[in-house]
Amino acid sequence: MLYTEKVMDHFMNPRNVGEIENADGVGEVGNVKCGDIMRIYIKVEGDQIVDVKFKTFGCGSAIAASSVATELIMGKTIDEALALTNKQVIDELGGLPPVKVHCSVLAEQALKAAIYDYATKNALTFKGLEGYDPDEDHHDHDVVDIEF
Amino acid sequence: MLYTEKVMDHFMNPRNVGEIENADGVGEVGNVKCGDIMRIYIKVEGDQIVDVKFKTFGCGSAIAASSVATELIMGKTIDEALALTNKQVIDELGGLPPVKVHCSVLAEQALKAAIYDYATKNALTFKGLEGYDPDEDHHDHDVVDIEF
Amino acid sequence: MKQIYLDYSATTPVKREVVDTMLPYFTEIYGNASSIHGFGQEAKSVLEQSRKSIAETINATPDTFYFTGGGSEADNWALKGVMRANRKKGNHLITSKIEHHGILHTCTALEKEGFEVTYLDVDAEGMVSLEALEAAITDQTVLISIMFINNEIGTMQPVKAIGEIAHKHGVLFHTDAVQAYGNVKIDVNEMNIDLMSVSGHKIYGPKGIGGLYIKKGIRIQNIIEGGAQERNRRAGTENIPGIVGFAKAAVMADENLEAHREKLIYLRDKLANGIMDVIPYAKYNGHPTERHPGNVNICFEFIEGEALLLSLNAKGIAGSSGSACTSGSLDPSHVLLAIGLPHEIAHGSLRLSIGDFTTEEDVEYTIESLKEIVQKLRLMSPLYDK
Amino acid sequence: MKQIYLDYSATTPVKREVVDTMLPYFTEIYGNASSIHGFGQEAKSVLEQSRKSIAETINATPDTFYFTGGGSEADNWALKGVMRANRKKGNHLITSKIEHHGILHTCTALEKEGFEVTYLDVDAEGMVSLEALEAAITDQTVLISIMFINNEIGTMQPVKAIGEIAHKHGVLFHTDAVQAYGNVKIDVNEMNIDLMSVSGHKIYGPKGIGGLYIKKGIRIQNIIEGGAQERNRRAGTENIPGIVGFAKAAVMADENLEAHREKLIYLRDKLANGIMDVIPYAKYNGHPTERHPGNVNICFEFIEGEALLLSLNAKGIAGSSGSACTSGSLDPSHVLLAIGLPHEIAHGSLRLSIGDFTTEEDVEYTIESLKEIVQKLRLMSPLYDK
Ligand SMILES: Cc1ncc(COP(=O)(O)O)c(C=O)c1O
Ligand SMILES: Cc1ncc(COP(=O)(O)O)c(C=O)c1O
Ligand code: FES
Ligand code: FES
Repeated sequence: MLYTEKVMDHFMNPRNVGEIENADGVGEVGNVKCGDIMRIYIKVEGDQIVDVKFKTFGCGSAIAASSVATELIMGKTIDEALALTNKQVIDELGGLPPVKVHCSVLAEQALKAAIYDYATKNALTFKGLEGYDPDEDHHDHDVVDIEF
Repeated sequence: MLYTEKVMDHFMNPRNVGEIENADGVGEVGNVKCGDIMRIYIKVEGDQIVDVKFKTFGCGSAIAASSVATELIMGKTIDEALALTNKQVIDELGGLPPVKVHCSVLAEQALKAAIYDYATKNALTFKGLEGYDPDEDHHDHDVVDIEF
Repeated sequence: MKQIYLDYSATTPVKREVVDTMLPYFTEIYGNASSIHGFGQEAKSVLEQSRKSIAETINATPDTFYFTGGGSEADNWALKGVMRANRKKGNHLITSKIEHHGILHTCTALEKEGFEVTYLDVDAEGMVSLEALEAAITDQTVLISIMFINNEIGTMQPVKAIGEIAHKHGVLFHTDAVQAYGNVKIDVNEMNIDLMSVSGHKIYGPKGIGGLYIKKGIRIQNIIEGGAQERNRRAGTENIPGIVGFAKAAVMADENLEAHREKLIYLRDKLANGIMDVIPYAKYNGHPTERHPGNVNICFEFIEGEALLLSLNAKGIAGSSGSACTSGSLDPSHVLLAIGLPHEIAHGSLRLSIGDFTTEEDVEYTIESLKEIVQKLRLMSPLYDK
Repeated sequence: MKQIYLDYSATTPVKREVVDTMLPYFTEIYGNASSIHGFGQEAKSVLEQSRKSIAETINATPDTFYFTGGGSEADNWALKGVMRANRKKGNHLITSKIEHHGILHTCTALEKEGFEVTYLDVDAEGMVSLEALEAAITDQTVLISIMFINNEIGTMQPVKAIGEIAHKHGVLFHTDAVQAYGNVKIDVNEMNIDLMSVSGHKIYGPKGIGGLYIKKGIRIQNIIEGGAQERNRRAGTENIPGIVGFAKAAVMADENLEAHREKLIYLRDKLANGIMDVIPYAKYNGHPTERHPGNVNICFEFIEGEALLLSLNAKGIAGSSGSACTSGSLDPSHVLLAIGLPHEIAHGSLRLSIGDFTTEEDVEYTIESLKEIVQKLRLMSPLYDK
């Protein structure tokens, strides 16, 4: 198969799909022209992420990456969540084809964007957000070495 | 098959192979560089060809054409023999592949050369030899439209 | 789980009769068709018989049909061969924006060699404009290459009229008929076709074999040089089993053409109408009538094509998002963009292509499954707020 | 009548095990390897497994082996692809006078494109001189292409040493190994090979499939453009049954290489010695030891090759007069002329090539028949007066 069983499981039975009403932070990344948009909602209590949900317009691995990313940070502190890398998402999925690596990057970025939104609204600063610019285009299809 | 049954029969069981000692005429055409030499011997009594033999270094159809040509003129008058065309040889063989047409031309020319030899030795002239030049190169592989 | 194959435009299974015809040529009549001996001459004879059978299906003489290693090779050969051989005549080639990559990427290569290429627009239904075509012809134009039937949206071009325009201006006409051959009746003479590419594996024949029809008298360079095979025009030991299988498939397709078309059209319409009836925010692409008998191409708003395909596959249904050979690419289909769809809609495309083994139940099951899947994916989509 | 096939260098029968491996891919696992669905992914997985198997037999990594439609396409691709892509580096190519037409005619085409080609002489045994090769290298030289084993006379070149010279001068080295692969052990790394052509139908695999090894990092242009198959380098729907069959044949050949060689060498020597013992005025061509294990090439004086072949065929023996793909040509073999034979001798050549299904009785019967035939044809020949 194109994808690992883990990817297919998260794609077919995605965890944490949906929206959070009155979320504390919402982050959206991607580009409709490129065929991928990922939106992550977080609910924060204290420094803990007590709920997280996502909506994704994108390919199978984008949906699976969203699902895994939300699962990985559920219940974690903001600092822990900011430490999440796309590499972890890939590992958790049992690997992604090289051409799909950027889908995992989207997940990492959507989460960061949601936390940034929360931080901005609440005038908070986090070490993990240092140097983070929400308007930077993190979405470059060409960075991966396309191998197929 | 590449060749008709008739060709194969004359190739496998060629008629009139050999030499005639003290032949009245001998004609040789072809070119060892091209891989084909045909030599025809005739024995003449009056104006009749009473015996004819050939030796050929060449491909299957060259051998078959020699065989058929000698058979066609055996017992014929010189004038009849001079009327033999490569077309008749081909017809008698049930056809030849286009690339092999020149082998039948060789047979016609070898026979003419033998009669020319006979005519020269005996200071005779024949209508069918008018304009015949034994040194002309009748052997041009390129005239046939190679189709395969 | 039941497996439903709805990707006949990507490739077809080889029919049993075709495989059976091929088998003796692997192990018994295995000679090299260029050899003088019996093994070779038997191969040669079946080679020429196969050429004749195929030529007859397109109303051509056998000496105008050349075997290649597939449709892509035929496309490359037609364009590179004709343009390079006719440099003295001109350096301009006209094609369309919706051609298969076998044509488009060959055009790019030709541009690098210094040729000029005009890429014609198509309308919203995928049709080339005859007026635009005629207007694009210059005194440098050597060749027009317009595909017969598009592989993604199924639109069929007015080939005969295109050929007429080409000939009126002394220009050659090539058509990529890889999707058309076996699905519509083709008469190269009546349709003014000078060169035509076809491929075995789209008509229930083997992969790795195709052909190029080249009208007599056309100047064309070789792209594969070597031995004297194919009348000195395409080198390489002839793939006899492939050729025999291709010919068998071609003859079967030709003999059965009407029944095949009727069946496909019936199922296609049932599938397309079924989907459009039960799924909102969907767009049926291609021409309503002038189209491949088995092609259904639909865009579903708010969702992405790969996710759709994976979900279908999980239900045992094999579909495609467009052309098979660009999967792995992240860009939306050049064909869908050419018919004017915005990127985000083009990303949500699904091609279901019907073939000889498709059943009515397959179609019903697919409509039902698709409805569920689209619903589920839309609920996950940030773009969907109905 | 008994049929004895002694033309394994022209093509081989496909082994039963190979056909059996191919069969499911015609009718069951028939997907397009570029498709996302299960049918496609199964095909993709067996495609990559096949690539890996073949790559392993030549000690290469899978990502350096590309499938083509045969050996001729591989030869064309290697030479045209490398020369066109490296124009900035130079315009000079070195090859030999005894290459297969897949190389030689490609060289002619490249000369027309403006490239310069040096055709190296060979000695009486068909060997290229390493000194002459090195001397021919200029600062314009991009590529050396020297065949591994000659298809007519069987001579095997010192490939490793050739590669060494090439690399010493920063020149790329391609070898046409169509006759060598499966008959001698090849290690592309150890042998300094940068590109190598191989073909399925010479190693008991199917026709219409071959491959090109391209070392990593080599600049090469495509000759068949289109879809993204073969890592964007060779377009066209992958011929999965052909690829699977090729891989199976390659692995079988590799596993059995030593036994195969021993058997062939034994029978070859028996055949060659047997003929030379009983037929006078004959010349055994090629190198005495550095040669194809199954190749026997002999010229018989005073007679012509085609007549010989037809007579053999009438006795059920399938031989060849040299390369299969030039039959129909009236010129004597360029290889025999290159080793210095006069035309009339070169015309009388016979190639008998032994393979895995050849028996000792075949060899004995052939020697006997050949003796009779040569005698009969000589008695018909005006050149023979012994
Ligand atoms: C040395 C050599 N190179 C190339 C080829 C061409 O291979 P193919 O027939 O697979 O195109 C052959 C045989 O035909 C050959 O013997
Ligand atoms: C329209 C069209 N042209 C060309 C091709 C290429 O044919 P092949 O895969 O036989 O190279 C295809 C299919 O792959 C096609 O659909
Ligand atoms: S979301 Fe762009 S390919 Fe996965
Ligand atoms: S004698 Fe020249 S080919 Fe027949």
